[in-house]
Amino acid sequence: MFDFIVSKYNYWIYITLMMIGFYAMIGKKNLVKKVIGMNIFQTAIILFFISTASKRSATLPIIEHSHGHEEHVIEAASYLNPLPHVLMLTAIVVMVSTLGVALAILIKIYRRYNTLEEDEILQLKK
Amino acid sequence: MTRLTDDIIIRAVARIMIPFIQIYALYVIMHGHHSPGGGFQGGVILGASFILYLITHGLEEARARMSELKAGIFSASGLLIYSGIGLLCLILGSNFLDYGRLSLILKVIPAQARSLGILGVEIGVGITVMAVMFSIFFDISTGGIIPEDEEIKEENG
Amino acid sequence: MDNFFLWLGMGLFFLVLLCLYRGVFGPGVLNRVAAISAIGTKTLVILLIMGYIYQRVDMFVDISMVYALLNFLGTITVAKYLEMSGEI
Amino acid sequence: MEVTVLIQTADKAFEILEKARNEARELLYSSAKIASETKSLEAKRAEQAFLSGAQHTKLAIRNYTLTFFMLFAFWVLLSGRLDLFHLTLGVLSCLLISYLSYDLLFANVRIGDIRIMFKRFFAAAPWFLSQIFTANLHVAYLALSPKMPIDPSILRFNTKLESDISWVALANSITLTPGTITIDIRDGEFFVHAIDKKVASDLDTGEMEDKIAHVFMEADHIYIQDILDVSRIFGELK
Amino acid sequence: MRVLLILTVVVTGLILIYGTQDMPDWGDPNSPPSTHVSPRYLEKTLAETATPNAVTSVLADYRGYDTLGETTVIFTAGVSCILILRTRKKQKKVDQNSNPDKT
Amino acid sequence: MIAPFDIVILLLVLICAIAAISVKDLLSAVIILGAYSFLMCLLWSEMGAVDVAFTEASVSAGIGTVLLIAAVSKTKRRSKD
Amino acid sequence: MNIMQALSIPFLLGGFFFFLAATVGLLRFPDFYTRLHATGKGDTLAVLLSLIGLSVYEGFSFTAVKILFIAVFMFLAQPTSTHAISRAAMRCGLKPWVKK
Repeated sequence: MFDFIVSKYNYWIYITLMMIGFYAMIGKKNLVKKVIGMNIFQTAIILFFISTASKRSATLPIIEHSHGHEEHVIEAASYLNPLPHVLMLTAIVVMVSTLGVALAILIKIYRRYNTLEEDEILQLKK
Repeated sequence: MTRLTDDIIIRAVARIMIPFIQIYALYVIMHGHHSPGGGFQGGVILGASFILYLITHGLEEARARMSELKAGIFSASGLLIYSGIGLLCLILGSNFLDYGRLSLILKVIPAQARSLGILGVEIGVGITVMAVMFSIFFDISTGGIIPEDEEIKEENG
Repeated sequence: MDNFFLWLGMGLFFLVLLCLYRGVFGPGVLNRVAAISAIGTKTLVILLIMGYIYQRVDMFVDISMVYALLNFLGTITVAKYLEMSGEI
Repeated sequence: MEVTVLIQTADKAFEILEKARNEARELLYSSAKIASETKSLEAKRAEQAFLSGAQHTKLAIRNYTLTFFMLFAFWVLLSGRLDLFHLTLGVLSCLLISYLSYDLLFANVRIGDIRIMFKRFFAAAPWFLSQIFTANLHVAYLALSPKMPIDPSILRFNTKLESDISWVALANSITLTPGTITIDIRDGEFFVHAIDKKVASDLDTGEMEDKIAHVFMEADHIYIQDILDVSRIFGELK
Repeated sequence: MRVLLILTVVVTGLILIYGTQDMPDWGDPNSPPSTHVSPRYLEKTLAETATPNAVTSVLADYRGYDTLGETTVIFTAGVSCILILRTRKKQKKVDQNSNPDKT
Repeated sequence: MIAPFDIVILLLVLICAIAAISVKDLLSAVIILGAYSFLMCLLWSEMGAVDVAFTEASVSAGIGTVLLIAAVSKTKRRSKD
Repeated sequence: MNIMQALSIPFLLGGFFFFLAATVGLLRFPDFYTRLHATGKGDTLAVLLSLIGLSVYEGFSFTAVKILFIAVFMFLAQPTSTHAISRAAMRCGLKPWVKK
């Protein structure tokens, strides 16, 4: 049982984090709060991906002692998995640009309806 | 947010820091091979240096250094550099973005040619990311309404 | 020595928790900003300590440098916003 | 032992040289003042415009090269790789950055003084470090003592410093020294928040201001500015 | 309403936690993500691309087409920000008087 | 991976996330989100993903917080919930 | 453990002590300006001592010099951000706490 908790607890915390973001997205009325919730949701998913890359007693995915002798054999098990890092690295920058677009749309909404609360906007729209 | 204020201390410190931030950003772009870093990170830091200038020195001076028009041109040209390198590989007779063929014109072994191709691609990515980050911040902080020069002067004075 | 770094890191995390009290409950925006700036400096040191635990500190020093160079941008922006709007 | 004696003698020689130079400057100043008064006003103005333009270009070139070398030193330190390829990349990126922002780093500093400035700065650094250390002990004592003996107040004073770099130095060192932080600057007037009435009186002695004026050569400022103008006119007359 | 929201969130979370039972253990060296393609990248990166940083070589060389797409996404985000917010200079006077977004 | 650091940082991150969505003042929420990004960067560098941590550091310190503050300055600051 | 590593331990512990003092000050002091006294001074010296300790542990290399440069930038940035935020508080009209 203890082994089960130790090997799985961080997945549970990621899911809790994701659910916090999910609650902010569907439960909060303010649009900026929704954007913040989306940010938390995205980071939770990125966190989940990165955690699949980790190996016990492995070092960073940057090959050591590279200068000079390129012949020595590289043990893949002693380096972390680089593939999730690559996918998530681009995802973070894309996250920021989507944040920018979301904020731009938000400013446009504020100019038109003069409020950022969802229920007020829905009333004004009728 | 983009108005000029009388904060002499903050402006002077920003003036001292900005060249170091920029050279650090270029270091990050160029040394992505041996240490963490690369086009995305360096581009963001380079954009942040221009944002720091915009916040501390006001809209008018910042537009003389980096205007929204320049940002648009840069963001397109970085993407063009990226796909241009890919196209060069295609012209030299291999697949798109297969930098091994660049050894024909660079006169090095294919592994080194791949390394140089990665460097070129990183530079393109860095330029695009820098310009886009600056452009997004410019639009959001001004609300998209760019005042004429006289109006900025009125606002400041 | 590894254990020493581990305990030092844990102590710094405890201090981050204490600062986070001021960041979460602290009355007003200004106290929060002061707390976040303090957390930023602690982050910088913890990153280097992690580098020593991994024994690859030349990789971690770059991230630390980013925080040293860019951490005051957020504070300046908040200060400017407060100055423009005029309300705390 | 011998080294300290050597340094003392060198310092003394430097002082004597400086004194002689000051006297020569005053002599030049008086002579050139007489000469410049005889000139007609318009000719002088035209000449000044021409010369200031030339001086501006010269200053820009100096700024450019100095920024370039400073950034290149920083690059070498960051990079740590001394092969030809990386050094070439460094030269290219330093050229780019010094083209982009050559007017930022040394905007209000007279280039010729930098060597003396560095020397004086390193001479004054231990004093500042000791001040910072006592400041931290003070804060630690205040924070950890159960009674917390604080009595805050805001005081303000005028400064005689002129350039913005020395203002930065003064404000930052006020923030780092015991019991005081700079909270505002309006029209050359510093507003300082002191945590204790006792430390507030320490600031009134003006020791720190004098030190900073010495480091950033504010005291020599007026003479040097005049000497620059005068030597130009003097060369023209000759 | 609020009860419904919290119920939705909790049920979704429980389903996801049930799903983690089949996930590999945290830090397992033999987990599926690190056994198929990434060992090849790690072993060949120095010989094929002369780049010690495996992340950079995968980012820009092995999966360069992917990164081109990501860069295009960022560029599109910048362009769409301009299209959403920026107004032309000539129309500015009119914009301030009447509401610009009604049309 | 450094296991003792992992659980501590995850707890701190949870505190930050809950605080960020429950504060009524939007500027405060943005600032707490900045602390959240700091802790995220620590978490990723603890897991060994140095490049991702680098990206998060530069993005959060340079762009993210500043963008959100600019947006708040263009719209309203107080929120109802 | 060689002599350099042993030498770095007092520096690191001193840095930790000043961090602790700054944090306790941040929690205990009565108002915003006095809290800035704690963070503005305490963190600067604590970072300096910690970074000196870490670079002594590293020995003589480029990395050690880089670590010291981080301290230089912190010395520029930390008092400036303190000044910026206190200036904003002053302009917004936040009254300082006075002893009764």
